[in-house]
Amino acid sequence: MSDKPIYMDNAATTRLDPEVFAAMEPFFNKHFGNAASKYYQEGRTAHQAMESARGQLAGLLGADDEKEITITSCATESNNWVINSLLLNGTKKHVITSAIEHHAILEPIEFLEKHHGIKATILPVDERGMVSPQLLKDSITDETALVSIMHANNEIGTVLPIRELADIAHEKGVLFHTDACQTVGKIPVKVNELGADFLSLSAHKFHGPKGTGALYIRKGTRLEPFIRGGGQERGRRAGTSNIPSIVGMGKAAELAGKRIESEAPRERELVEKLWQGLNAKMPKIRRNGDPEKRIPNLLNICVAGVEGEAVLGYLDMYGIMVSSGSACTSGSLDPSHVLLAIGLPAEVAHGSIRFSMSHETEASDVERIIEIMPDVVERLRQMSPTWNG
Amino acid sequence: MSDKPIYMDNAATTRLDPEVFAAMEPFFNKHFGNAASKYYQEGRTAHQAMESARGQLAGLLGADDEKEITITSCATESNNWVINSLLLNGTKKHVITSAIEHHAILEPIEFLEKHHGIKATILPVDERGMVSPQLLKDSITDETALVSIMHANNEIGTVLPIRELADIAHEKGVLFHTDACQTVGKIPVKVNELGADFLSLSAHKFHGPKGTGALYIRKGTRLEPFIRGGGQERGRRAGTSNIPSIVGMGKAAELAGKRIESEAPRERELVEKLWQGLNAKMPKIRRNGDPEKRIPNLLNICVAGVEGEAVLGYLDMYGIMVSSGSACTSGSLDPSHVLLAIGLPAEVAHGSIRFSMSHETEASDVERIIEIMPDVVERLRQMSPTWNG
Amino acid sequence: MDLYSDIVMDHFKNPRNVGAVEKPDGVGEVGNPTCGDMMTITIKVKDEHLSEIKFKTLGCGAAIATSSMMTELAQGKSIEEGMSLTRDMVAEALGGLPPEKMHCSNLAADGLHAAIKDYQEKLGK
Amino acid sequence: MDLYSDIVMDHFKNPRNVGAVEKPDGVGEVGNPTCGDMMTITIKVKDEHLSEIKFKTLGCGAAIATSSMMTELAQGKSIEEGMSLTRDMVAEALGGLPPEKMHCSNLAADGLHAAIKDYQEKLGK
Ligand SMILES: Cc1ncc(COP(=O)(O)O)c(C=O)c1O
Ligand SMILES: Cc1ncc(COP(=O)(O)O)c(C=O)c1O
Ligand code: FES
Ligand code: FES
Repeated sequence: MSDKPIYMDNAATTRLDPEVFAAMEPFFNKHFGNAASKYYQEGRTAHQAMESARGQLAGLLGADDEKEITITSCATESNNWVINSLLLNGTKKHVITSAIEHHAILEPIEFLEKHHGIKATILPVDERGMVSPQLLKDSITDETALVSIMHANNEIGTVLPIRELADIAHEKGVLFHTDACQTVGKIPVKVNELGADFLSLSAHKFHGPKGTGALYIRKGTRLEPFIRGGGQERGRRAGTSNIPSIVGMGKAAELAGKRIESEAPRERELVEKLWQGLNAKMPKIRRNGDPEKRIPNLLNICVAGVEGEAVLGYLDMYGIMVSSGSACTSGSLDPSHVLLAIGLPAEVAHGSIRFSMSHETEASDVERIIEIMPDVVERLRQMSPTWNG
Repeated sequence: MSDKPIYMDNAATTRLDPEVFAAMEPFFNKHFGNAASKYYQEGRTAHQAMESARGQLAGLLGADDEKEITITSCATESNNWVINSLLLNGTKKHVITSAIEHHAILEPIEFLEKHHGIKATILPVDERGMVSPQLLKDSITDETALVSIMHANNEIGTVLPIRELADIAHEKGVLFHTDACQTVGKIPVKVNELGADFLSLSAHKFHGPKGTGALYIRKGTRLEPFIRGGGQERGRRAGTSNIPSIVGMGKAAELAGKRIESEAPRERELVEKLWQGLNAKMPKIRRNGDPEKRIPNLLNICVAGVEGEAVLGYLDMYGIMVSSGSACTSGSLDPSHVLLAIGLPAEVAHGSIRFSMSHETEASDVERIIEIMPDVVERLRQMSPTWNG
Repeated sequence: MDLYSDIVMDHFKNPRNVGAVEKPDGVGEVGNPTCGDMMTITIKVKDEHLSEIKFKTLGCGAAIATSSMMTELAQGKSIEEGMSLTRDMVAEALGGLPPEKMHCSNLAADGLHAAIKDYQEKLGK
Repeated sequence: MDLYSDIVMDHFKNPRNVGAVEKPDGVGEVGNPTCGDMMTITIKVKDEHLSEIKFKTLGCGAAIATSSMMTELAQGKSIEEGMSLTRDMVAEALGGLPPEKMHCSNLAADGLHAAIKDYQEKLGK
């Protein structure tokens, strides 16, 4: 066993970039002022730092105006905000989303369905995780307030055709939201090319700090605040501004923007290498998600005859950190709703393993996994009553 | 002009304690794992750090069980959560609060009143900022879902009789919430002595990080989640856990707990010294809030013949940072709702200045303000058409 | 970054023409202490020109700076020129004001106009 | 902090008695691959005692460790003792299990009981 840990769970969270940390540091106990306290210098220093971070983020997203960026505590909040505000406060009571959304979309919708008379259409996806544009079109009614479809799925990495879907919504005068947690910083995410009215993101997915995210709100679009009680964020999101984290999110956005062009093809190649290597050495594995339309840094496979959590546990002994859509990792009985939605039988889905990379991932990490993973799987398969190897 | 800045706006936000920062640091880019990823070591390390921070906070509050602490992004979120969950989801549609609450209580209530058929009773306060227990008793109806009264007011520092008020609510079977942002870490705040069912706090008010807070939820009390979509916080608040900040909040709670006993009397004395010093040198000033039942670190005065923002601007030139309840600092026309609620005429309220101290405040800071403030006020009074000095 | 421009800060810190002229030919009182801002402008007029202008202002930094700048702009001008002085001219001379302060920046020009009208009414009778 | 106790980890990493006994006297199959956990227990019985027990398990770390521990606990015991082996006994021998894993910790005892019943049924006919 070597000592160097291999972190391949960047779709869950990423390491705070040391440059980002350096940018944040002065705002912890040197410039700690409240950005709303504009009548003394320290408050203005904080305010300015926040606004220039907002500019960095607006830049990454190609937003027309920095005012389109509202800072939140995370993408989960951003998602809840859009869902709740549009469906609880408006007159239209129908929402359309997809079967592979993050729980931060599905759960608020379920709750509103159950307790507040909202109607929801959950669009199915095909075996690659794609939503049918025609089905979206057919599902929109006069009652539809919002369509919310994620940009890329966090488990299988499929990138959905947001532009096409947003255009369909807009043709019928319906607002469109996209959860872009898994694409921001990984592939170019330009709000005007995507055409979404709202876009959610979380800083810790692209080497920024945890507990900070944003909601892009297209100019001219009304959205009732979700968290009220202060003038922060131009009255859109109350609460004392988290300056160090906001500064960090801005810096992370800037760094991600600079890296994307060289990183995306590099990680795509590493993912390919990992898949080829594993597939050559392990029988009966399959790859999930769209082979082409996908984020560059993610590989999701199903391994027959084993259960995901056991694989994670064995890999952990080697310092290899990955994730699984197995039910055993969530303490429930059903495996990941995403894997079921793309049509995998539960017994197959239980054997899923997700590898997700970042700019820190090295070719040697991939090689090491190719070396270790087949042994681990072989040991578990030898214990398995469903494997006759 | 001396160079050392004097920060006397600790009721707005506080400096992150260097010890707190030191506790947080390893979790930024060394132990950056997702606390939900319990199947590898780094995830468990994060989880454990979070739980021990929760324990530190539960300790400060004297909570029976750490599970009573749910971490949020700030007190504003905690407040919005309680208000929204209890009033939007339940069958009872009446809420009682006070006229001097933070906007993070008043605004969500106003919104629900306007758009969701909620009824609100806003209890007046007397000239010291006290709520009448009898009036609370008389205001509770069969429809009342919640009473929310702050522990101490953030502008005038008055500490309200939460125990008595909570008992009244409970006698009638009504839930009780208190916003304890200004007391936690400054005076002993023990949830079982206060008797509240819910209590909001924000870490940055006691030298913890910004963007992290908590809601205490008494065991056995049901509260629908506000932000949904993940199993974090035992299903009560979704979103990837902000480990560095949570660790910081825990450490800040621990440090505050150790300091309270010696700090409260020290700051109380400094506040007294400041008041005596200013009062001796400046005619026509008054002190606001309850003279006895108040947090130890806050002095709010009204200075006749001047407007608060102008005072702030002059003090800023000397590196002295304070705040004001003047309308000019908020860009609105009406001065602080709190100062109006305690019966100050608007023209008096416009001249309010708030000094708020911390363990970092030194006697020399107070002396310097006593030296500078009268000159500043005198200069402004000389310009003022309402001052005949 | 500053909330106010350097010129505003200069006029706020060192306001020009504070006080009241002796035996004023015109007095303008505008604003309202309830709103937190109040201004008294006193003028001396010689040959239909503003020979002396002083102000007293209760209000924020912007209110004080606009008062001060207004007295400088109007100094020596004819009363017609004085009447056509606008808040935008004052704001511009100050290098701009934050949007939320446009409200109180009205006061200075209003105060001057009121003082001139007062002078004219006194003449009229 | 570990998710699992040291004993669980030891049995997970180095499970005892993996496989299938030859010519088993009883076979217990429990669980369901759809639920992610499945177990096959095979036993040899000599003089109404469990002389050999082996397991094959598809499932999480807890499922594997409970299977392994169960085979050790039951080894050499009488079939009555085997029938009275509970999941709590297995969990206790493992130094405890996380609450969300109590579900799969059922399997091992159930599997043993099923294998013993299978043996008894075969005898019975
Ligand atoms: C697609 C997607 N949406 C939302 C989230 C929630 O992000 P956060 O936990 O930072 O709120 C995540 C990550 O967990 C995600 O991958
Ligand atoms: C009494 C009170 N409640 C709520 C808040 C809101 O805290 P935060 O801005 O951290 O959400 C504050 C401080 O701003 C406060 O003083
Ligand atoms: S005097 Fe109130 S905003 Fe200027
Ligand atoms: S086998 Fe699924 S929880 Fe153990």
